[in-house]
Amino acid sequence: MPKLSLSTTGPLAALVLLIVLGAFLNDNFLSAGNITNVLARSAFIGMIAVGMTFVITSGGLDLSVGSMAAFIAGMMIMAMNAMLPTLGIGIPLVLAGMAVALLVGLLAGLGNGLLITRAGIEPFIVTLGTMGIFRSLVTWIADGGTLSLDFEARQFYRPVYYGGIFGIAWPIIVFAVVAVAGEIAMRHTRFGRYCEAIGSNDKVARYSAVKVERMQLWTYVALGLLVGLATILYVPRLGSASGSTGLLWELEAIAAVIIGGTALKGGYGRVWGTVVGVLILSLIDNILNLADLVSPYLNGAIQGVIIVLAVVLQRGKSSAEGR
Amino acid sequence: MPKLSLSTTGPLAALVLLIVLGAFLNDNFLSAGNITNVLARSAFIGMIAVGMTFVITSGGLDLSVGSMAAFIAGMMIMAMNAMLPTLGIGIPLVLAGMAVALLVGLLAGLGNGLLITRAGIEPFIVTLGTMGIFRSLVTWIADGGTLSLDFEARQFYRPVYYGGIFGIAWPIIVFAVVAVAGEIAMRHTRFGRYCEAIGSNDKVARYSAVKVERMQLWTYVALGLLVGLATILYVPRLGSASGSTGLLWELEAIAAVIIGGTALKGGYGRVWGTVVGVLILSLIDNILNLADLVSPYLNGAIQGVIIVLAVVLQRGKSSAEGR
Amino acid sequence: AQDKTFVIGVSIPSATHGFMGGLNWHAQQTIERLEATYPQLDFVLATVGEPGKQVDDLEDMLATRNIDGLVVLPFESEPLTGPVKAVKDAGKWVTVVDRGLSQPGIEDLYVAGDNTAFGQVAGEYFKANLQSGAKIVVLRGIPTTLDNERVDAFQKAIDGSGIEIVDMQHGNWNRDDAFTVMQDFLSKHPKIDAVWAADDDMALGVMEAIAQAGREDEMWIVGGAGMKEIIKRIMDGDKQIPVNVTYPPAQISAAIEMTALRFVSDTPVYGRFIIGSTLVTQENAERFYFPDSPF
Amino acid sequence: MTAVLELRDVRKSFGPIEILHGIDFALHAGEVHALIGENGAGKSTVMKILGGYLEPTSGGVLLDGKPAQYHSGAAAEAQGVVVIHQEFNLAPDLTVADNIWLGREMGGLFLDHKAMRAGAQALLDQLDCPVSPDARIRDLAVSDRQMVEIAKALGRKARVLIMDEPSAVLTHREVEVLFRMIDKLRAAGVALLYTSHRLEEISHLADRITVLRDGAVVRQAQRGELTEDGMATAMVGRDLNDIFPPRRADFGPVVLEVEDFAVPPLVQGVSLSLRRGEVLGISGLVGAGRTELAEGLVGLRPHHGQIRRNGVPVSIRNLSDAAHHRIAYLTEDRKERGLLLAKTLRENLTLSTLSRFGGALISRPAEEAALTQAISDFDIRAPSRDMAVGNLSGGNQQKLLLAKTMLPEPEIVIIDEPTRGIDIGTKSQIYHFIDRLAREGLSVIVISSDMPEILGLSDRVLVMRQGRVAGVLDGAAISETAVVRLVMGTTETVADEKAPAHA
Ligand SMILES: Nc1ncnc2c1ncn2[C@@H]1O[C@H](COP(=O)(O)OP(=O)(O)OP(=O)(O)O)[C@@H](O)[C@H]1O
Ligand SMILES: Nc1ncnc2c1ncn2[C@@H]1O[C@H](COP(=O)(O)OP(=O)(O)OP(=O)(O)O)[C@@H](O)[C@H]1O
Ligand SMILES: [Mg+2]
Ligand SMILES: [Mg+2]
Repeated sequence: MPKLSLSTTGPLAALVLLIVLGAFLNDNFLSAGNITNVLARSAFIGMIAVGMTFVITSGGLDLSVGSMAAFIAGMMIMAMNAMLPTLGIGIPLVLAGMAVALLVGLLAGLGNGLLITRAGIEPFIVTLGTMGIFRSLVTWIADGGTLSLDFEARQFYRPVYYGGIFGIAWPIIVFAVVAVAGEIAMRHTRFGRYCEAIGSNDKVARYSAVKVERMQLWTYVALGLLVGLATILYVPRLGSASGSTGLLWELEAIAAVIIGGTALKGGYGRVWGTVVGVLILSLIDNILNLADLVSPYLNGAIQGVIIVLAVVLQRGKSSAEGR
Repeated sequence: MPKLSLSTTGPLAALVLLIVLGAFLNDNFLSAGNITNVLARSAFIGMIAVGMTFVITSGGLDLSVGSMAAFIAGMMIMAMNAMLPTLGIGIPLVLAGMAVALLVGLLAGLGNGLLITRAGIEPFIVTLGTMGIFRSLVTWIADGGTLSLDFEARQFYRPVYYGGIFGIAWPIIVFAVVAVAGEIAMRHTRFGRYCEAIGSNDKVARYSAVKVERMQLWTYVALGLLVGLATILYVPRLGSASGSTGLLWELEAIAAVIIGGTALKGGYGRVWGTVVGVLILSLIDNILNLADLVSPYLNGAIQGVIIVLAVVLQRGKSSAEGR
Repeated sequence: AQDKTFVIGVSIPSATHGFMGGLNWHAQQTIERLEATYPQLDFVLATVGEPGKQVDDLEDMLATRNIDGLVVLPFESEPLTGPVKAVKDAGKWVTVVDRGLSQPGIEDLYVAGDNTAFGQVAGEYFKANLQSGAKIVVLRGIPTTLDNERVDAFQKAIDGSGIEIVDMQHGNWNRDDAFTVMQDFLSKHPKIDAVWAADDDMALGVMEAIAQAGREDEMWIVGGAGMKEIIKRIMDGDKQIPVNVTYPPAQISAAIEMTALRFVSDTPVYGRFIIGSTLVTQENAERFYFPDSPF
Repeated sequence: MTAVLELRDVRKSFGPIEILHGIDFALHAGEVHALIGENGAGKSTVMKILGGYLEPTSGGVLLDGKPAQYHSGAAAEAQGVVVIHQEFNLAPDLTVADNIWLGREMGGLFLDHKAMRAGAQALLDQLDCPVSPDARIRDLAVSDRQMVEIAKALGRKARVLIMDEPSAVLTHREVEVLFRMIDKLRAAGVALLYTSHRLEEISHLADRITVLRDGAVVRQAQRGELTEDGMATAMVGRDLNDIFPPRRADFGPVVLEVEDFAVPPLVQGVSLSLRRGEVLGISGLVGAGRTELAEGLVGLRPHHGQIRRNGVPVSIRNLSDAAHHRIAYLTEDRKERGLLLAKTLRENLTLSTLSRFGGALISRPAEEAALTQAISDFDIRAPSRDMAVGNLSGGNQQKLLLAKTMLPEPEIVIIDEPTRGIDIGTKSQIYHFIDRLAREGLSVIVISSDMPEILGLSDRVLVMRQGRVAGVLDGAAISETAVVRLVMGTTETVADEKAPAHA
């Protein structure tokens, strides 16, 4: 299967090329500090993109994840500020905040999923709608400004982003766990298998006793939970949420999924490819900041060119045939 | 076929409901002035969405249209300013500007189309890339600021947006012509038939001697030209272009197409539905301005709810079955 | 003069970053207050995310809301000049806020911050407090004309001081973006003496990145626009963030109030009001501290 | 002996149209029951109702004498009622093993890939099917997909196995394998329902036969009560005389010559010629490269070698070139390559010849007229003209595809599996149709895995083996033995080959 192996190595090759380019452009690129930075920052989009892989694989789409992250962050911060007098600063407060984030994420995902599977509306429309709704709500709750976590609480919570064990930051560890769990779920569990089957041909899946709607619902719920998890790691970083939190994360997450080799039409998902896609996107930003370009106005153009090139590299000639 | 007729009347019903709501909220809503305003401003997205209908129907997608509009506007303004000393202010200058806009649109569409059909890269990725590229280029050319058409030239050019014949503004006339032509092209020409065939099953189309790649290429070229045409009408309105011109137009255009009943997966396109979709989106904005809401922060939420509701109305129960 | 009601349209960009958030808040507060005080006044508030849509809003205000006066903060100057002129030509009162139109003489009243001074005041502080050969980095906002004005003025102010801008990137007036950019600046440059973050949201992101790298003692930061958290720190004498430059979001309140006065009284309010950018230091910080504002 | 699965006065309507009018019918353990009937008679509908995929509009389904408690195919499967569908029911992006176990994967929390692969391999081995469990369905030829479908059904441990035209896309070697499986299952006490348009298969297999005509049972019989002719008569409602037309005698000049033609990677060094008014049959095993040769000839696949049309060398790089040289091709894969299942009959019929219908704008009346013509020429039975093609019965889809291929009035037609899934009456119609075309001066290449068809229709037979021409038989030299010998690549006589496909 030479075809498979080309598309398998494709995104990896693009990643390696970027790393070589980065190392060539700047000596600090491969420093532990920079690597930690890049990986830790990738973690939010990364976890979301892993969830998005399942949604897309089963033939869905979710445009609301960025706004959902902002909304969850807002709710989490409000909840923690509200519980502070009762719980005091400490692990219970942080755990309570985390529980709120996961709960809100679950409910948001459930909302999307129910509208899509029960009411039978196109995922694009449902999540375009909820995207506007979540973002508006955050802006409204924050009164147009920023919701900030209480300073002391934040100091306590901060290590969840900045700390770690064995010198590895928490976001990186959590991201790695999510990625591995996602890969296993996709390859080695019924859930992943059913997602692929549904995306490939939902009628066949239904004929084969797969509970199509329930599985699709689960993909949105899982994605909501992962957005919640990402938010748990995001909030301690800056301790705030506003209407501009998570802006365009949806586009980045979807792009990562597709760069990674998952088909937008569904039927074929590759979680590790998504991880590579996320890293490619993060590295592009990092390299643009580290290198001295003609003009920062052109960042977007260079980003665009690299994204397309990364995928050209991956698809190679094979796709002339078309799927 | 009760199913067809439900989904046919759906978007229309939503439109009528919105109109009734608007008339109820404000006496001036049905005034000639307001109707002209709403229709004229729908024209830009409208023309683009008509082109997008063909792209989506044939199984493609174009995320770059908003940036492309900004880019075309920038190039057109630069070209007109540059030609001003030679041509002087007058019809030749305006015609030259229009030619530049159409040419740039054509080339931009051709670029997208060739990358998608020849290099065989997913439309999502290609146009995500070119979206960044076009927008960056505009920002770069404008040096982070705004590109402005010479004041005198602008005064001369202005009637192309604000003028009209028989009391109907030019943008409305052009939009109507594009919509009718699009509807005819979709329903009554080979091009439209081929787009639907390719979107339904590109293999069958290929085995039926349809030149699949060439047709797909044409959809992107046509879309590019329509973006150029929209820009021709847009520039006299604002007289300038910047990095924020046409922001999120792509999302609006795609939303209009899907609200109108075209399937995101391709295979079934409805141009008049798209027109209704565009009008629905414009009316939502207009009505939000008519009424005094709790908080402007919630505009996005209300928009989101109405979009979802419009589609619920359209799909009704029928879609529980799934396509 | 209770027999006629006046409608005043207010059109501003939506709350996409801290400063605009503050401005939105002040606008709504002022409108609420004025509507309570003057029953004969009616306000129409519209917020937008894109210049084209702002034109739509102005059209709607004219066509359906019968406004008598308009307070507008143009999203961008060039594209809004024509449409605002159309409002003026329809015989309405026009107040322009913050970003001037590209053609003089359209507006009745102009209330604005001073972008050039904003960059210049910061630049002068850098010049006065850094040695020749000092290295600084700059975080810019969203690419716009006003960002250009600020940065140009800043560069002009430090001209000839021997201070070197070793890097400049767009942080888009956004905490997260600023955090990321600053992380990378810190990886890239072993020595940075000071940061001009040009906006308090960005300053907060920058501070986190510096804290993470443990280089708090190496450099100080100047933000801008007077966010309450930052002003508080200056009051407390935080060495890392010694000063701030004002660019008050409350200018919208001044503009709305003056416009309202035009309709409820005979106060002559024509003219140009430029709210200068001043340097906030520990000494005068208290005057700029509004703990209730969301910004 | 009580029936395992039974229909009692079952009616079924789609919209206002009633398709089944009160069917009574029973399946017994250890018995093969054959359901036969013309295209559109309602066979697939009956099977779907038995399998839980459709609900009857009225009447009852009884399992073990009690009303069946299932309302979906999946629920029916859980009770041991398994259907092999006429349309493929496989997810194209998944592998063979994934598809075979879809919905009932092995393993606990994690999938047991090894066991599933081994299980799939065992099932495929039972069927003598050479495909790998790791192959993706979308890369498989139709016949292999059918074998996977059968393997999938076998893996479900059925008490009742319902097979809707399983042999339609199989060659006779595979059909034999299938029959061995059926014999085994019958011996094991499974109740089987089988349908096919190959009546010789029915008389070979069936213990009991039910004949359906226009949605009603017209005849039920025990083994041996009905001859093949009797079955055909019962199905069609009138006597069928000669299935095959008489052979043609005079041929015109050579219209197509192919020399040293290759379609990489499989097809190599093929030379053939075709005369005006001739029918050339191409036979071979599945995977012999017949489809690839045909697709190469019409420009659907990259190829090299000489093609001469009326003696003039031509280059055919795509289907439009082929159309320009008046060559048309009918694909063997009607679902994936032939028809747009979600579109109407009209749109499908005219898709490849749209430029003939009107100028800048498509002429709807002209299209409708063409459809009316096609419906009568090819006897297409559609409950409604505006329905989606996917809702037509399988045979009627095939007829529509044939009509679509003939619409451009080609001079040379290459038909890949012309009568797949077509009932005996219509089949005969199509044979006579092909004969008429040939007599009118067309040249036809028929690729078929149906031996009687090749023998009965061809003026010459070209046999392919592993991408090469194994031999060409002419006139009197055409015999089943000769063809089979070339197909198998054996030199000794295979006269005792008990091909079930014996006309
Ligand atoms: N979903 C549907 N909607 C409308 N008509 C349908 C639908 N499904 C089947 N039909 C019609 O019901 C009739 C019986 O179809 P069925 O598929 O049972 O025929 P069949 O006997 O299996 O024919 P074949 O031998 O061609 O497979 C046909 O006329 C078909 O067009
Ligand atoms: N030796 C081989 N090398 C590569 N591919 C092969 C080989 N044998 C068979 N195939 C593949 O198997 C499939 C079957 O080939 P093809 O369809 O041309 O055979 P056929 O003789 O037409 O059989 P069918 O009865 O299925 O129509 C093709 O997709 C072909 O690519
Ligand atoms: Mg059938
Ligand atoms: Mg074949």
